[in-house]
Amino acid sequence: MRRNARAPSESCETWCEADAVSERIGRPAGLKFTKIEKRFGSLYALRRLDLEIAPGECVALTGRNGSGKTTLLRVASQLTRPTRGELSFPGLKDGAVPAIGYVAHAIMLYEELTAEENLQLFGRLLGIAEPRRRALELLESANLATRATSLVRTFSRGMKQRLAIARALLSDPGVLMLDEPATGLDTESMAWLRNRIRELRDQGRTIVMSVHGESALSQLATRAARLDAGTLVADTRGGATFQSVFAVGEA
Amino acid sequence: MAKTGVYTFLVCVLMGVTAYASFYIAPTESTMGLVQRIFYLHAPSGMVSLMAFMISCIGSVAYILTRKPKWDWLAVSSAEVGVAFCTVVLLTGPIWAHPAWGVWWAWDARLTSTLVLWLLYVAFLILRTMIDDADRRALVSAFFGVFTFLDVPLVYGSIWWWRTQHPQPVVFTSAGLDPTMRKVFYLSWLSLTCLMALLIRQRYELESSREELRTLEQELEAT
Amino acid sequence: MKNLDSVFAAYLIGWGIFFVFSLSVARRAAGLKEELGRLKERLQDSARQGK
Amino acid sequence: MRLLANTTALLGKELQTEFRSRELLITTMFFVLTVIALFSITFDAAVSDPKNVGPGLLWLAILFSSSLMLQPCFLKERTNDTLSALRLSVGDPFAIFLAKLVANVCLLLITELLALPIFAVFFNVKIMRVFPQLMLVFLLGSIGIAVTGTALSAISSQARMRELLLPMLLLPLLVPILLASTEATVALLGENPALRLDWMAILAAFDLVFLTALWLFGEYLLEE
Repeated sequence: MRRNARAPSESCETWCEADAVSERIGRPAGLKFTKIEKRFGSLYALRRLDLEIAPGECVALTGRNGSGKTTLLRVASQLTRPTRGELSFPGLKDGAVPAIGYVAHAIMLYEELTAEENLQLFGRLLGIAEPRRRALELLESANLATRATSLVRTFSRGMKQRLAIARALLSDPGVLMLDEPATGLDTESMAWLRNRIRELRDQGRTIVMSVHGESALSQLATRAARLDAGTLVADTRGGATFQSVFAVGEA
Repeated sequence: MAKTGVYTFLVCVLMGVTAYASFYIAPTESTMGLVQRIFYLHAPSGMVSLMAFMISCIGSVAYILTRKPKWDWLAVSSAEVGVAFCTVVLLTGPIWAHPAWGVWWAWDARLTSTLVLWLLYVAFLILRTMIDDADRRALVSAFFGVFTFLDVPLVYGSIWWWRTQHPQPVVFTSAGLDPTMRKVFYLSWLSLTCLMALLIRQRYELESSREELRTLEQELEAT
Repeated sequence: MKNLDSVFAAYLIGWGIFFVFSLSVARRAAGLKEELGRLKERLQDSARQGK
Repeated sequence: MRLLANTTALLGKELQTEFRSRELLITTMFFVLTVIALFSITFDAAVSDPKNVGPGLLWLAILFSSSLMLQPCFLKERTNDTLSALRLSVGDPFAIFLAKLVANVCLLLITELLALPIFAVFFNVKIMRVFPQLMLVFLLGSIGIAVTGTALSAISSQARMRELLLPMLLLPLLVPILLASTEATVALLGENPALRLDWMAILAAFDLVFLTALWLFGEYLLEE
């Protein structure tokens, strides 16, 4: 079942010809955390984290609550500024920032707007070409087309999560950060999520998703890593096996 | 520690000399008489509080740009000292106004502006107690510190212009100071400025030892 | 000389505020120094046991 | 250019969400009405000279109601963490402030448009002949309130006691606006109405200073 990491040179079907969104580049990019530290007052969310993710890799991140998973994903998507250390994107000319899609615990959508209005708003903010068409296309792929004009407030947890993922894909990002995307999903949405992530991974996008131990999602990953108290403690690239990374993860 | 000791001694001597000058060297003012001597504490305190608030604004801007905690300590220390000087102005004002003009509070331009200033910076200090995370508190109060300091000239300007629109008989600072009075005034200003520097330094030391304590606690946690 | 008392009152209150401010800061600083001392000792103890 | 596009898109969203629920507007209008009515009763407007006391009370009512109306401005962005979604999508974070600022000015102007006739009736003051100049004074005053209020709403949404914090921070800051706009309104409602350019200059200076401060330092408020 384990897929080896796709060779970067392999041809890329969908995202290749997608036009670069303003200065952000849609192509997948690698990420490099060098001695990243994030301090909230006296609490260290991240403590001297060194991690490198190659383009196209699909990394499953596990660890107890409060081990720094969410902070790592927020630092990667440039929402949070590290107190020390530096985040860089090898492979891109320095300073260029790739388009990054981020899905958090919170749905990051306006409940008093309809699904279509939400996607069109964020599409226009991102400056993508024909936000209306792109919004419909993404609603289609999230099988929410029938509920396009109803308020997000009326949506179920699964539908909101699917819409949140659609929002993250608006700028056709080469890098995706998913924070425990499976929480609170019914089986039907869970199946959809697994296929969608497999499809995105096969398109060669770089994906980092935090998961709670061995689960349906973690089998999609080409690499697994575990965080504890803000530092990397196990990494399959560092020789650990998938089982060892996840086994202790639940301690 | 010796340096602070010597500096504290020097400030005390300077304050003593100023007090002596205010009471004995400066001539008694013709119209108001003895009570005018409060002027030598009241007026310079107002100016020194403005200086303290300017230092606080510099600290805030520096923190926003460099994110080093020491600038935040400077901002909060000088703001607190500024509020202390403002309180002195607001308390000595009525004590002077009552015997001289029979009113406890005179809506004189400078006194009113100092009152608004006091409200602004007490709000600044209260805001700091309302945010728990140290870095968030520092950044947010730095922004408010800049906002407040930008408001100060507008407050002084609008109240001064408002006061000239509705002139009022009671005049606080007797403009016509004779030379010796002016000298004593500058001496008092100098001594209060040195006192401000001393108090800011002392408050700053408190902040840095608080940080030291926090890092030590973390080390203990880590081992 | 009648309002000499108000001049004294003004200076008393004025200097009083400065003194109270400095005193409260000094008191808090002393508390911290003492706490710091205790923590340093505990750190040395745990370091000694660690060796 | 992208700033303008982002601001218009966000402004559309702000006004759409506001006029879809209309709660904020209705409660603010009702609050202004209550404050003006109570001021009229306490100050017995008919007896004392309404021309001088009235405008001060009207502007105080507007300051109180705006300090309460501006509370949810950034607070509602924290539900569902839509603020992070905005920060990820906009080019320049100032667009978020600018859109909210313009939306707040619109809400304030609508509230003032309702409050003015009521004020004119309660304090029997003629406003129709100076209405355009009056609107100019109210526009400049509202911009000043909205600029500082929007920035402080971003602050108070991150603090405890935020219901009390925003008015406490905002009202002393708005002293120049209160003085200048009251004096300008008094001059307009007097016997020979005159548009006081000196007070208008202070209002304009206030708006400019704080708009620039928001433009330069605003984005640091949204950081995590």
